[in-house]
Amino acid sequence: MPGGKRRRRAFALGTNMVTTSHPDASPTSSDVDDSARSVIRVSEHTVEIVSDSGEGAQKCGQIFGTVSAKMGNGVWTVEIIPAEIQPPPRTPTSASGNRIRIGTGPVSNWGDHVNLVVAFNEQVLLARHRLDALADDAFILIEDMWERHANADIRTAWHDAMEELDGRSYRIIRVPMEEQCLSVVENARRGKNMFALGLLAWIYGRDPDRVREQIVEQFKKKSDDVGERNVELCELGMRWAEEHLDFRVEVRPSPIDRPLVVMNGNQATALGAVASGMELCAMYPITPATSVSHYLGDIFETFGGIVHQAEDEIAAAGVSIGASFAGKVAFTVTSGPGLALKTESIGLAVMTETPLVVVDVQRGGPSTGLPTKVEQSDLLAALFGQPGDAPHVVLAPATIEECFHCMVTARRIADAFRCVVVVLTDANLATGVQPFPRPEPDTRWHAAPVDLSAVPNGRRPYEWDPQSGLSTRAIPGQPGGMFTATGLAHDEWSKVAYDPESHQRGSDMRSRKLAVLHQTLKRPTVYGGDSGALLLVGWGSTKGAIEEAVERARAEGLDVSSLHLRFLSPLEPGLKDIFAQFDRVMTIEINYSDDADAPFITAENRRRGQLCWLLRANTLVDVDCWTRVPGEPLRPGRILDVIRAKLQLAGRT
Amino acid sequence: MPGGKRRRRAFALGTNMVTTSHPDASPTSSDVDDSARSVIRVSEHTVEIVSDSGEGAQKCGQIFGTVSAKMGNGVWTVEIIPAEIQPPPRTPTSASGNRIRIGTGPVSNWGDHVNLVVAFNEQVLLARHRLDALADDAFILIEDMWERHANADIRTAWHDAMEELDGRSYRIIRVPMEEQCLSVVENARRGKNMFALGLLAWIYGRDPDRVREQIVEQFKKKSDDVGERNVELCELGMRWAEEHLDFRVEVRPSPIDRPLVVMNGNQATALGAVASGMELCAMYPITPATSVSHYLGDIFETFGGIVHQAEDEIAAAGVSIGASFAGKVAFTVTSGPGLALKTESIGLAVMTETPLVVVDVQRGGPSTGLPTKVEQSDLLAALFGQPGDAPHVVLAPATIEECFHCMVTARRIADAFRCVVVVLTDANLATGVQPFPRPEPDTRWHAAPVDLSAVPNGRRPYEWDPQSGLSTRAIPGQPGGMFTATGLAHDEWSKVAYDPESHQRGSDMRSRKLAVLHQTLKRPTVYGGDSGALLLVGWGSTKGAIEEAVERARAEGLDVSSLHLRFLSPLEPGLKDIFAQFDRVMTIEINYSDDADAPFITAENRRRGQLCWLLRANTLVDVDCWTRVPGEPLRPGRILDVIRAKLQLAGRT
Amino acid sequence: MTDATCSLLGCGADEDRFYAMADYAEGIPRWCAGCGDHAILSAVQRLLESEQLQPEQTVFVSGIGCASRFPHYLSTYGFHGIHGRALPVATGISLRRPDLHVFAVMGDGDCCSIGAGHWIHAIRYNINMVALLLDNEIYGLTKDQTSPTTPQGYPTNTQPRGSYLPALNPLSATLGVTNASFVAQSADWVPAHLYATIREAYHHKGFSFVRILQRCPQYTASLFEPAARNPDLTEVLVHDRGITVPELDAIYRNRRVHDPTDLDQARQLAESAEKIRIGLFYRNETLPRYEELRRQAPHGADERNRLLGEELDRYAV
Amino acid sequence: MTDATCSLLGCGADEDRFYAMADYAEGIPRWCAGCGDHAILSAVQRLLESEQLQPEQTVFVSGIGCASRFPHYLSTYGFHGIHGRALPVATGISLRRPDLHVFAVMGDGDCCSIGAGHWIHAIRYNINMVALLLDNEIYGLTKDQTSPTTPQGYPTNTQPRGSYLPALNPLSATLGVTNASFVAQSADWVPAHLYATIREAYHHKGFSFVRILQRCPQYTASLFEPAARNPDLTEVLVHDRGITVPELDAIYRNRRVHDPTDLDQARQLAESAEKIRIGLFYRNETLPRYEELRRQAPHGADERNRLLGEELDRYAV
Ligand SMILES: Cc1ncc(C[n+]2csc(CCOP(=O)(O)OP(=O)(O)O)c2C)c(N)n1
Ligand SMILES: Cc1ncc(C[n+]2csc(CCOP(=O)(O)OP(=O)(O)O)c2C)c(N)n1
Ligand code: SF4
Ligand code: SF4
Ligand SMILES: [Mg+2]
Ligand SMILES: [Mg+2]
Repeated sequence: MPGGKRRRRAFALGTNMVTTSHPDASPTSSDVDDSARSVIRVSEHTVEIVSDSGEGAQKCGQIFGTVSAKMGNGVWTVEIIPAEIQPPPRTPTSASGNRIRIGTGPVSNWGDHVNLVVAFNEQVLLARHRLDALADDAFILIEDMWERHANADIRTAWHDAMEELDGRSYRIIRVPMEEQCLSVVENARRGKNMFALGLLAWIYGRDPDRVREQIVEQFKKKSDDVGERNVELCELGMRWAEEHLDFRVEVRPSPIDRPLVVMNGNQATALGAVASGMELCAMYPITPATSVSHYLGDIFETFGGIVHQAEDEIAAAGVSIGASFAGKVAFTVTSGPGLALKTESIGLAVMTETPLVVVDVQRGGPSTGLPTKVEQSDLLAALFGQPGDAPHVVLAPATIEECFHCMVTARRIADAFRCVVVVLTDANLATGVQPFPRPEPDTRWHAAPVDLSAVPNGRRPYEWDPQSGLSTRAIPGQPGGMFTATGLAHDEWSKVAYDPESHQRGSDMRSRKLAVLHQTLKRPTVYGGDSGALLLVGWGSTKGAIEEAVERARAEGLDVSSLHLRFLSPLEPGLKDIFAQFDRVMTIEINYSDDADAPFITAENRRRGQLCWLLRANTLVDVDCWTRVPGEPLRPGRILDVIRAKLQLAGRT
Repeated sequence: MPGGKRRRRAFALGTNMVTTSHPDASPTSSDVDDSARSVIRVSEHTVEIVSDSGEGAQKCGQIFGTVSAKMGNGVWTVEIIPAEIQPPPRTPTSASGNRIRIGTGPVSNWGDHVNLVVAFNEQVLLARHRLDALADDAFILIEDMWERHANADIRTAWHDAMEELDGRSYRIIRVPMEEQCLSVVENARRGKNMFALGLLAWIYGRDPDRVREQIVEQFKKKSDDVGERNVELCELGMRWAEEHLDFRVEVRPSPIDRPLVVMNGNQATALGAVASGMELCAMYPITPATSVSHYLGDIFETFGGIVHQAEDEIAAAGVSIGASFAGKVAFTVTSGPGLALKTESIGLAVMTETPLVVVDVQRGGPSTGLPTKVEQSDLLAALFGQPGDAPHVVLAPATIEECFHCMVTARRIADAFRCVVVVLTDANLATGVQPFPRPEPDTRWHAAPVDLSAVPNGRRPYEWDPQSGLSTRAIPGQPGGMFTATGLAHDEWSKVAYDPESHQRGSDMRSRKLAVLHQTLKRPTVYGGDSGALLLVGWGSTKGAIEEAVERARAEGLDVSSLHLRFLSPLEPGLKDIFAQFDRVMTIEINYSDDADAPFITAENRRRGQLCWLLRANTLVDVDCWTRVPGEPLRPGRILDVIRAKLQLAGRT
Repeated sequence: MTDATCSLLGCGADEDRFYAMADYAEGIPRWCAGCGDHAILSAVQRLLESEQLQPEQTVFVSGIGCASRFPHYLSTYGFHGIHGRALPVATGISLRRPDLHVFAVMGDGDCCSIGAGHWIHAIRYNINMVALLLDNEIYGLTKDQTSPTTPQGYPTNTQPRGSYLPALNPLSATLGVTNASFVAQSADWVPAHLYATIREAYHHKGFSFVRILQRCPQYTASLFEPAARNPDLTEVLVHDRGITVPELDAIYRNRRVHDPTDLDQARQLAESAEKIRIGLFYRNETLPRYEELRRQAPHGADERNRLLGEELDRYAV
Repeated sequence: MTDATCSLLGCGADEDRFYAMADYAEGIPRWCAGCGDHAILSAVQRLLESEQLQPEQTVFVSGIGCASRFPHYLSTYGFHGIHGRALPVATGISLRRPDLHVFAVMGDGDCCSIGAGHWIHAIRYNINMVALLLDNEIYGLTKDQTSPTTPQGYPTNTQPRGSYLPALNPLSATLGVTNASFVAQSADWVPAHLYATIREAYHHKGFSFVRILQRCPQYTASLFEPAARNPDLTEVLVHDRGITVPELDAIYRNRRVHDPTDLDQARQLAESAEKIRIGLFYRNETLPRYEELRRQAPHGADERNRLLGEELDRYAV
């Protein structure tokens, strides 16, 4: 969206804010009269709240995000998670919290830079500063107790930090959070987050009742007075802001014209599984997938389903295969290292044509890699990981809403095609929070109840339709359907058969199903124009960032469009034709590729992005790629730079 | 070689042989005088000996093959293995034995059809007939006791079989093996194989002393008289042949100009490992890889090495990684299902840059598939199986000789590039037997002895050369080198680091090494002409069959050449240029691809051969493929048909 | 579960049909002549017949190996999976279909080597199924490699100078796992005892682990032949609540009274002695069963959607 | 092995340097405040110091988990591998480098869940190494999921209505495995005993398995706090050939004499009782050690090539 520009305009209106260069000029404690108070009107704004891990900044961020969504703002929330189990406090590594980007229209990604940040100490603030998370003109509300701290080292640390920050034109406002909170609680560490929520609520004019409601909801599992105390702290924050801040930010909400829900991708995936009628989730804990099973662990039994925590990922796969074999399609959820361990089992499900859904919430790799961070580098493993020819379906939702619906799609395909469906989400979708239209559960989404009536006389266990390779499976309990499924080469009777014909036939039939599915897929639609100088192609969680970049680029008059793929196996139809309408095609991915101009790298030996490889092999179009592995979502602005560079290179702007 | 044609000529010389149509005319038991005896002179001939499993046909075939090699014939031996553990006797499923193709020149593959077969019963013969293994004019020497068997069912089975065979113009000769053998042993079942050896020895004029020698060598582990009795049986066979057969076959040997050795691919792989100086092989039994470890189990300790049979493939990978980390490069050997289980460990070795060699003796897949049969369908899994970006090297020997040498290459690359090397052989190489020049072991092939001297001051555990990504590893015991290897993202100090720069840097450095290796590779040479109408591209064990087909096609005046790849990652240089010299390029592979004209299959959704897919992505050339999964090696004649069809299609012949 | 109940009512099933032993047989077993697996197959078929288990209500799950070919020779449902993973697959089946009769058939490599982790945990889960360990103390299908139960010193293809380690004792290992509820041992060459043992296992509610000493004439002929020939080399554990096979008393004269509720004694008896011990080592019917703890009430689609609607409303904006 | 011998001679190594405890420390441990892992790390560092192990001759191997971060906080060599696979990696190291001091550090999920198969077999191999199970009875790093050792009924994120099964007893399981040679238990909150236990484990030639009860204030604070606060809830196994910590006698008054050579009694004592038992349950120095059985004589390159030549000649044409 053109927000990028408009935001800049908006800030032009901002009154001269004090910066560290004139500390004495900081807002006095006396009231600021409304007239002097500037209101910054913008179509979107990005907020961060960061603290040492354990100080509860995330709760504050979640509540702020939810309230904003409920008021009708577009919202995208991203967690800021420390990599370490327990990083030492007051160090950059301990930065923990949330980024919340709100807008008048829908918000589809975390954006470029933060416009306003609330920090509980200067070290976590530094962490964000060093990661270039903050806009040059960002507002910074920071706890200033450290400046006056008894410990001299801390005081020096504070001053060093302030100097480091001084390079930028941040607008720094000192807030005596500790001091304030102590008026309500003895241990301010437990209260600052709600005080901070108050600050934000006032600055962004969040409806106080909704805020209160949400706080109570958040702490309903705790005792009531916990809730009340937190409300009190929040109101304290509002009051302080009212008395001391001379600016507010207005991001006009839009009227909510239809029922929305707001949740993160793992919650959506879990609810999608419920909606699909699947009844068993076998898993082994692994970040960032585990929260799917935490949530299901809470609610699945209410729906007659169970979460089985297996002894390892291989067992989880085996249990879901067994459950599917004997009843409704089951699923297993994991991340990279777990997917690796399921490799052999996926091959077994393919060979026995046992329906199975495998959800891989991708994280940084290879190996244990970056467990909490986003990456899209399991694509080729998901597609080609299994020894032997193991044709199966691979889907990738692009939004949190799609996380919900693709579980239904996956279950249906697994049933209809008697096949394995791998669903690739990632850490960005998993923890990102976004409102989307409330799904209307439909019983047609459910697996049909298992039919245990007798199998028609003489029907073979793999009675492949010679054209489509499709067949109907018999389920234990069905009289006349008895057979022994086997991972060995077999004939239609599921009898072990090693002769050339049988193996060729079985291989044909298992592969044919993908071609049939392919025939049912719709040609994907291009975002932007149907032809032009440059087409970006993406998949998975990068959709929002790519499309925002395209929109901003087009606003700059750049002739760029984008295409986003959900089906990776089989690939969606018409790609070659679509590509043909563009002078250049390149994928944008969060995975590794060699930079074309790096030492020793040639066009011949360059290792390209994973989707890029796939598209080149499939279309023979010279698809280029821009990919990075920053362990964070892509920033639309960065993609915009890539577009500019690519088109300049092409001598077009 | 032009043998195809010449062979036909040869048979033209053959005297009218009796066929089942005039049983009465079968050779009398009276001596056949030499003048009446025809000698068939051919440049190559293919022999099969088949029996019920357990009747020892394989021993017979092995001895025949070895003796032929020692006499200077080109030889290729393939095992005929029943799929079942213990198939019922006298059934087609129990066919067990050897195919031995011998030639005046080198023999590089198992050929098309069998010219002469010795069968212990008519059922195993039928099995071969039904698999279209026998040439129309094949000589068939068959045990005829069944014709006169007490059991009526067996007699009927015999006659039905003879009728089924009657359709072809086989030259069937009845041999009273049982009857003959009983004159030497009580249990003829234990003796027929040596009697049959005698038949073959006489027909092909094998040097009797060498035959005797080889028999003794074969049974040297047993008691002496076992050896003697077997020699006796063999001589009995020779005598019977001399008295009853009115033809001999002469495949002139060539003088042996340099020392040769004759062995199968798994033996070559094992000896190659020894030659490379590796000292630990950790494995878990799996067909067809296990015999590598059986052989090493016998000899490795003599070389200071050990074979460790782990509790599973994951442990086998872990043990070899541990051994490599603490000393010389170690290796693990497996097949498809085991490779699947090593997926995660390979990612760990890549991430920690622990040198590791993984040998995958490919078999039919997916899943447990066809354990004893050849296939080339682990290529993509070997290349892309690991979640996350896990750059590593993939090699595929094309001959039994290369099985030996590529182990040395693999070990050297693993050491020099501090990386993982996957070696892809297959069941055809594993069990095929062929003579090749005796390697001259060279101490430079060995890993340098582990150097435990102190690490230069301040050298980092991953002191990546910024250009090449290469670094020197420290080994436990080296003072000053202490570090903790980790599968998590890390910096040069091997400290866990999740920041964008560190992860991007590490990913770059690990990937860069492949580009550097690529720069050291030679452009592959084309077999045939440097340009033309059609280029076949292959990899692995199909080299012999492809090149024979090309040779025969060129002899027919067809403008076809072939290219064979050993390096699959990184790919060998110059491919795009080479392909540009040909009108059409197609891969020939033993793995699955959709037939272009099958129902529902379109150019867009067609799933292609694995190398084909790789080459398309890499070169953007419209590489086609012809692939099959028959569970047996490709026949040069079949490839020849493909060439003809492809070129006709191209309207060129 | 709807389906479960439904099939328990046996919809479509032919309730009053009588099944003869032959009705449970399928194809020609492809094991070597004299392989103990043949006898074990017969004992199992005898059980199916005597209990009149409906073939469609019965599932045999296996891994990979000679032993694991078992399901192919039965007319029931079967799942011949991958090496070492029979128990997870069987667990998945039992979890969703407690109405089915589930048997897991494994070789010693399958269960005790590559499958060891699943084995330990299946014992813990104590899900109602019969787990048969067909222990020939060798890797048969892959042709003669050392297995965890191969006796120390016994030469194999991978350890030609004799297997290095003392054999793992599957009974002791099982008895060491918390929640173990049924542990027995029998031998393929004592069909009456084998049948009685499998029957006892079938009637036990929980994870019934039966180690069956199995002859492999192909690779380990020497290991069990003496015992198979001479009953005096075997000791039978007897108890009025144990496995009783009166007809054997005459032949197997070494008998030891053992109370299968005594875990400590069970562990002591499980330790290898000079005699092979067969019988019921341990049984405890009071232990928690995972599939029971996880049993779910049936839910109609509409009911579910209503509940799902409520859940979604918790996220309503 | 050449290298081994060479490094035994300590080529390049600084023999007479004295290492202080601080010399073994590396970085700032990133465990929660009050996490038992801190105390375990100190006990280990104390061992390294008291035994003056050369950092370059010492390797700590781990899997993935809070516990598995261990090697990062030591100045020795380390291998922080993948979840559940610490033991195979440690096995590979010990097999080729018996000269090194090898420690494997695992969490309860690492060792008893995903790593269970390797655990059982490592016990069998009885390779000379110290295996430390840091048992907080929960999955810590992944934030509060049930582990095999989580007490029945204890609520976690994956089993919020209480963990379903009785906890697996790692001591009983270990004692059930043939060739187990050293089994002990200690607790992070009894540093003197912990140190003495690890020292005993280090001096045992073979696979020394030590289960360390480890506090996880983050997720299982309630489980060990009572015992940590009140010594009367603990029973110390004592024996003149066991683990002796005289200074504890005053505080820990529940003491039971147990002969660590008595396997049956060890198994009985291992069974959970109302009191937590710490001490040496079992030790047997006479059992075969795999790395000893597989030890190889050094071979020069030329010697090898000569032998290889001979081998090749067997195939000569
Ligand atoms: C993942 C995997 N690893 C290895 C194999 C090869 N394999 C097949 S059966 C088997 C072991 C057979 O021994 P056991 O389990 O004792 O069964 P038995 O044949 O003796 O009855 C092995 C190692 C395989 N099929 N899959
Ligand atoms: C193959 C694989 N599966 C799962 C995970 C996720 N994971 C990391 S640590 C862990 C378990 C942690 O529990 P524990 O082993 O008891 O160690 P603790 O953190 O409690 O010390 C899991 C499941 C992983 N990293 N790799
Ligand atoms: S190899 Fe052994 S176990 Fe396998 S079928 Fe033959 S006798 Fe039975
Ligand atoms: S989560 Fe528990 S185990 Fe992990 S560091 Fe914190 S206290 Fe220790
Ligand atoms: Mg076995
Ligand atoms: Mg733990």
